[in-house]
Amino acid sequence: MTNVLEVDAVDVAYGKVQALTGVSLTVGEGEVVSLLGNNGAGKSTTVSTISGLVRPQQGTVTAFGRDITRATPWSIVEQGLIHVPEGRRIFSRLTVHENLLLGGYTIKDNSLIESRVREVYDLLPRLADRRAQQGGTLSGGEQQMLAIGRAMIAGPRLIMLDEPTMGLAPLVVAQVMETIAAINSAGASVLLIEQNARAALKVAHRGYVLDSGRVTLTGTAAELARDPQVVEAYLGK
Amino acid sequence: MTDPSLPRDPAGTQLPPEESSAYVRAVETKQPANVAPAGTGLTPAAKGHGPTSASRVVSSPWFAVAIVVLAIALPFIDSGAYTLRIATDALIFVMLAVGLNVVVGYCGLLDLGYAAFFAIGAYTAGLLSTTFGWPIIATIPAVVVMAVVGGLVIGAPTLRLRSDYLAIVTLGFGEIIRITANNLDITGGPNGLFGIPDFGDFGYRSDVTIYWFTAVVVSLAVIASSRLGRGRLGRAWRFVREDEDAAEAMGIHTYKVKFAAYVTGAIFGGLAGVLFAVHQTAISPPSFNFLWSALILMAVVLGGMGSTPGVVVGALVISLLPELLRGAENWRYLVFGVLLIVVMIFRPQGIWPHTPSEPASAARREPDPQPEVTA
Amino acid sequence: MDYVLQLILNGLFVGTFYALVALGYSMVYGIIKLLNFAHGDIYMLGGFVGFTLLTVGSGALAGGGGIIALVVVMALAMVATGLVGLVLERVAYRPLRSAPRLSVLITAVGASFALEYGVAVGYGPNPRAYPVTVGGGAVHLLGARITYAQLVMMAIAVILMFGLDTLVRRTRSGRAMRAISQDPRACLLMGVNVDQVISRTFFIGSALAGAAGVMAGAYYGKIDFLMGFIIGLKAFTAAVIGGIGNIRGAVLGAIVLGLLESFGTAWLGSQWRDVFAFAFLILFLTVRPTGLLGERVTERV
Amino acid sequence: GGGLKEGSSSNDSGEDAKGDIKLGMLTPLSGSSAAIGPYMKNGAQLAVDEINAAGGVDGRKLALTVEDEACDPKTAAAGAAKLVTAGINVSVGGYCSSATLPTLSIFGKADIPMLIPAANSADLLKSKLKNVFLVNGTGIQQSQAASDFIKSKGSKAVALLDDNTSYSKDITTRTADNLKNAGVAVANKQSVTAGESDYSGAVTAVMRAKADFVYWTGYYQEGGLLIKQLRSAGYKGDIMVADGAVDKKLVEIAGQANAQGTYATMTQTPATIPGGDAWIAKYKKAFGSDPGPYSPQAYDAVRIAAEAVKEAKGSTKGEDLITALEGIDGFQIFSGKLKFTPEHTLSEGGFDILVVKGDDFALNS
Amino acid sequence: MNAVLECRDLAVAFGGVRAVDGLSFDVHEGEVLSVIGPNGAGKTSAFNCITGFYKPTSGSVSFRGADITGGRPANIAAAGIARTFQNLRLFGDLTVLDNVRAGMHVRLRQNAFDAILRTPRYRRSEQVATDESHRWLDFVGVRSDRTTQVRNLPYGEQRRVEIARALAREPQMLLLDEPAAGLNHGEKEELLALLRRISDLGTAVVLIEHDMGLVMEVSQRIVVISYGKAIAEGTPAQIRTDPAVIEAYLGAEDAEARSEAEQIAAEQAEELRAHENRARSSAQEEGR
Ligand SMILES: Nc1ncnc2c1ncn2[C@@H]1O[C@H](COP(=O)(O)OP(=O)(O)OP(=O)(O)O)[C@@H](O)[C@H]1O
Ligand SMILES: Nc1ncnc2c1ncn2[C@@H]1O[C@H](COP(=O)(O)OP(=O)(O)OP(=O)(O)O)[C@@H](O)[C@H]1O
Ligand SMILES: [Mg+2]
Ligand SMILES: [Mg+2]
Repeated sequence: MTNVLEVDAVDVAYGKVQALTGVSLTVGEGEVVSLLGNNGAGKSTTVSTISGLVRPQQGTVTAFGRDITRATPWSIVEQGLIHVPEGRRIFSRLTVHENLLLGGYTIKDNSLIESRVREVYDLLPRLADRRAQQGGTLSGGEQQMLAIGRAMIAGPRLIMLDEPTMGLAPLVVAQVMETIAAINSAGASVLLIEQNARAALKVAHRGYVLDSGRVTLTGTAAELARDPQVVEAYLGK
Repeated sequence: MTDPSLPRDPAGTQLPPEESSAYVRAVETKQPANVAPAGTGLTPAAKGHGPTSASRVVSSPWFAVAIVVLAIALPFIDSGAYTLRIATDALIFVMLAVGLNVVVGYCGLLDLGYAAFFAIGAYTAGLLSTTFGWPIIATIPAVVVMAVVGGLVIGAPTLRLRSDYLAIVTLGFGEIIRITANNLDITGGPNGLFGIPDFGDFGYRSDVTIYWFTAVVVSLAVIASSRLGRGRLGRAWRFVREDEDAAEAMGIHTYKVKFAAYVTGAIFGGLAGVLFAVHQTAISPPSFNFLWSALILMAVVLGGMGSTPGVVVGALVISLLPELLRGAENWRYLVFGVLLIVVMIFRPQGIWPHTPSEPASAARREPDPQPEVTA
Repeated sequence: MDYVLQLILNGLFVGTFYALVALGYSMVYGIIKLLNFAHGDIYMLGGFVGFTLLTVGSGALAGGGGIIALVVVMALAMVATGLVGLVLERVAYRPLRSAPRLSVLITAVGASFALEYGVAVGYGPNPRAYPVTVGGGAVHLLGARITYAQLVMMAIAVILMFGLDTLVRRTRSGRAMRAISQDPRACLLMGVNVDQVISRTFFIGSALAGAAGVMAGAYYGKIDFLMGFIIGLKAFTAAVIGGIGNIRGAVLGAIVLGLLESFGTAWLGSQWRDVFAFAFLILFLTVRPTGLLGERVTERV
Repeated sequence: GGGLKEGSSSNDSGEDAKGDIKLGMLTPLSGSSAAIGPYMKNGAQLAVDEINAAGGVDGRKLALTVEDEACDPKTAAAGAAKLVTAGINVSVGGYCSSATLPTLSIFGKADIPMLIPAANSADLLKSKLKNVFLVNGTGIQQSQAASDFIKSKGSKAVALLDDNTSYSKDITTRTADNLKNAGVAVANKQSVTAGESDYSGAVTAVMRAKADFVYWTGYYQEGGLLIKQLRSAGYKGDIMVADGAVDKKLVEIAGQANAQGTYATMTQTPATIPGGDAWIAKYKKAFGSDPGPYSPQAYDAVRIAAEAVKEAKGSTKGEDLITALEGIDGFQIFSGKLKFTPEHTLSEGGFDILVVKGDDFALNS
Repeated sequence: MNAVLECRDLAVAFGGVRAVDGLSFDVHEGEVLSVIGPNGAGKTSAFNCITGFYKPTSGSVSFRGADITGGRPANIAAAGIARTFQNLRLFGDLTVLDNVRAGMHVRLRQNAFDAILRTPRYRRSEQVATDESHRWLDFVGVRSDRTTQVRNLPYGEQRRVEIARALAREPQMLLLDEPAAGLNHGEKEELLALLRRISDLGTAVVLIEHDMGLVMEVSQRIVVISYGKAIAEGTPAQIRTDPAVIEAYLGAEDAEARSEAEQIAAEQAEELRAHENRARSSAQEEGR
């Protein structure tokens, strides 16, 4: 299996705050990889570093065989590496439909965008109901669906989701997890950050545990689910 | 690795890691939906707050004493007519800037017509003293009343507006006041009022007396505005600036609080107007045009919004710089403009920005291991 | 009746000029929430660039029709002012993206001073008479009078408005512009080159102002280094009346302001005109706090 | 600087009785009226150079210091204080009336006589300060000349337009009063905003009032536009402008065709008096450009100052100079023979009527 | 039991969307009441109606017997209702302490002149504000530096600060909108303990939450909202087995989704039982 993403010994600091120290991880082609960790462990920072929003002091990031450590965020998106950020970041005064269209900003072919938008509406019918409503007026859960849907328009080869189930009703959590599985089986690799470790390890093939900016544990989902530390901290016996 | 052209934060610590787009930095800390005009700063996680914060120094009684002593001593150092004149002008400008700072810096209301209150103060004092023969001191209560009335009239219907709409409304108000003064006979039309008396004969040269009086009043105003920024009301202003909804949820009547800021600013502006009228002896509408409002606002922003020492410095710069460039004729404003850009690029938060901090007394005294709270 | 019609026509025409400047103002505001006080001075600069080109090129153009010369010059002036806008954004605004919003206001005012007095130093403080002016015949409409030049200019403004409106509402770029105004960081994650889109917006806005500057020179026949100041304020006002950040609103607001001024002059006299317009504006905003076409969103809590 | 006590002015003119005679001038060098400053400055400098070349006054040279007033009261007051501190003996500046007003008390307290070459609002005299002299014709005289001419033209409906500055509004207000007394109807009187380009509102109002005579009392920038817009709206009647608008640029801006036949009220200038051409040539040689508005008045102010020092037997004390100025009688200046009225205005402020011929103004015969 | 808050037939609509549509429920004195329901059911909107951020189009809200329908948020807050927001709404630029002082605003006795003149009253009142802020921060368990800007704190700590700020108001009723979102398992446990402590103060707590484990554990009663209406109300035990709730909240249309949902519900129920056991045993320990 080839790796679509390789993060190698990355250090990131915000001013004096050292957020990441020597973080390395890989995502293989077609894999779902989960990233676990406490609040402030550096999960979001890791993903932001990959997507080019944050520059590392040390280390390299390679995607699809190319070094993207210094690449601009938009060129990274163009390569099919999509980051669904924490907190949804919906464009609150664009309509649901426009939000989706913007997800396809890097795609020049309008008919392709349209067909993907249709697919998203099929998958998430609640969005179709609200297509003309402004993004900012959606409920928290609806916004989360929109954020995921928006990322799907770009046709991601690797999608990185930062806490996609935050604030979702149990049913929808299950739905989102299914959606992730669906995206994955359609061929995209997934890097998933989740507080809901139980749900995450259910869809993931492998996982990493971050603690205070360092990778402290890694293994297959099954291994992690059995690890006493993980059980204690993230699964709750 | 760090780009030297990147703005640095005032504490001298580094910014977050270099990012590929200037905008990334900008956005991190901004909430697009609720654009407070005061905005927010750099990603401030890296900001260090030492216990010796500037605003604490300035609010200490010793600092105040030092200011007053220094101010009063000036005529003994240089009593030239020119020195005293520009010093008095600068002090009046300081008063305007700290007044506007309450509105813009503390409360986050963008006011582009602040000169209106300056005009109201100057004209009220001028009119009562020339046409009706009141002693200048006696006009002060009337000025305060008029400034408050002005604040009420314009503030009442408009303080609910969001920032840029408020900006244009205040701009309009400023223009209305100026044009009205220009068109009415009682205000002397375009020539305005002249022959405004000074504070009286104290045996000193009148410009020295005026200077001293101004120095004392302005020092008091600076201290008052700085202290106002710290108490219950001052905090409420900052809450409103940061997040109106959250402030409301805390039981803060945001409309009243904004009003308080606006009216406080109006009173400061009005009193500055009295000083100006006395100092100039003649007042006319061009002194209260939009450019003035813009310059006062610039003093506040250049110095550092919400920071009293910063605003004082900003006012001194904005007031004295064009005067120092006087010889440059048409180059004067060209140089001034370029300098403004340069200063802001190097100090985007202002020359002496406000750093949120707590007085030493606020540090926790003894940690309660077992909290006991009575509701 | 003819009198009222004349007032309306006057208002419409003045509004057209405000609109041309307000369009760029509103666009720039719309994307980075910047009150670009230097925008009026870009308009002024357009006037001077056109003046220089017409003066320098007068020999070459002498034979040709004034109108064609004017169109060529206008296009060149648009490019020139567009570039100045780009540079301005790069030098004075971009370094302050992360600063408080009002900090940029300072550099905008600084840029405004620099442009005004840069021109004053370069061209001298005296006003200049434009080498080519448009005159031409007039149409009489129910007793009111409007010149062809005025009609042409109004048509240009309307076309530009529709063009820009379509650009902003319907195109990929336009969507990106609106999205940037709400959340630039999220735009990066959509693959939007944010800086480039902002630069493009400045270019377009400044080029429009430049075109308006040349038109003003050619129509009124006089330019001076402070000519951008008042119209800058008026454009700002117009943009706000219309609902700031909104393209159609900018034009509508400009026309409303033009009409207000026209009728204010007629009813109260020139000296009370601005008082009338501003008083109306204040009252209007108190009943409609987001302008004519401004979006009224219930902010979610 | 001097002492802090009252009376200890920093201008102890007695001290340097042997040094240069210092003249100070406030004039706009920046801001919206920046175009005027150089004209005034050069006019004054020309006189200074001439007098110095001829040996100065009693062997003492004249020295001119110019400060920017920016047509802004605060800047003007600071400039005045700076001149006072520099120890000037006579002030020969003052352009905008509203900016000149706050300087009166500053020069007054320092005991410095003011020969004001441009600002001419009657308000300058209201405080009856004895150090204030107006070297320019006043609004009273100009409006008199204007209303006489309008009446002589047999006008039925007059429109008076000003730019809402004190200078300009003063003239329209007085002219309106005069016309009323003379039984001529004022059909329209309004103030427009300077600095704009479109005056169609004002033009429409003039047309609606069916005026047959328009008198503009502002400056040439707006004057040119107004004439152009009046003509293109089909206005056929007479147009007249006041002295602030007398400049070749007015014709240029309005377009020659539109401007032909436009009248102007103007004090005597080099252009209108016999032999004035030589002066204009001299000016041109010195500064490489034509003299402009208030160049002659500034030139005269300096000459009057020198004359006063001579009359005061070399004293540069304020009161001596004032006495000397009040005593001058028959000294030739551009506007005629100098003799100050008890109010300190020109007694012979003869206003001529000019008319646009070709690309410039010429005396109306 | 007395009702502190009574909502009757509340409704609010935006354009065509009826966010809240005839919602009625009571909150009893001192209880912990959870409000659950699908995303977009109108839970947050209901909070907004109660706290004055939305004006209900019809219906009424009364608090301790007084009608507060359509009142201004500030007045409602002053009457004794405090809330947190679904997306954190802290004053990010201000210090942690200042944020908590905001909650005390209505209780501080000082005016502008006291501040200018630094009167003894001002000093006293500021000292009280500081001391109490510390106490509330201790109460919710904020361990970070309290003199830095609140935005520097980790997310979990910020959540706590927001609760401290609301508590500093000393409200009779506290509305919490998804306080557990984004917290991990360990942190949820701490939140649970905090909620118990708040309840012990005698404050009525209304909780919007999607985390069933937490909800079942902490609530005395639960109200289920769907499409803007209350569709069920009862004790956790009643709600857990209510078919209408399973239908609306846990889903029923799709067999697969249903089984998944049931699985999650079952897991959570199991979790709950474990919690109950633990709670019981710890209670017994304390009892001894
Ligand atoms: N913009 C920033 N400026 C300064 N420090 C930051 C910034 N963003 C994050 N940090 C710090 O970096 C560390 C890692 O943060 P990060 O957001 O990556 O954590 P996380 O694992 O995603 O946490 P959470 O579960 O809360 O989302 C934390 O200590 C945080 O306080
Ligand atoms: N200001 C508004 N404008 C338009 N629609 C709104 C507004 N506020 C809420 N809505 C709509 O009302 C419905 C209820 O929203 P609300 O936020 O109350 O849901 P919720 O129950 O809190 O959901 P979640 O659990 O996802 O937070 C949603 O469909 C939402 O789109
Ligand atoms: Mg995170
Ligand atoms: Mg909600």
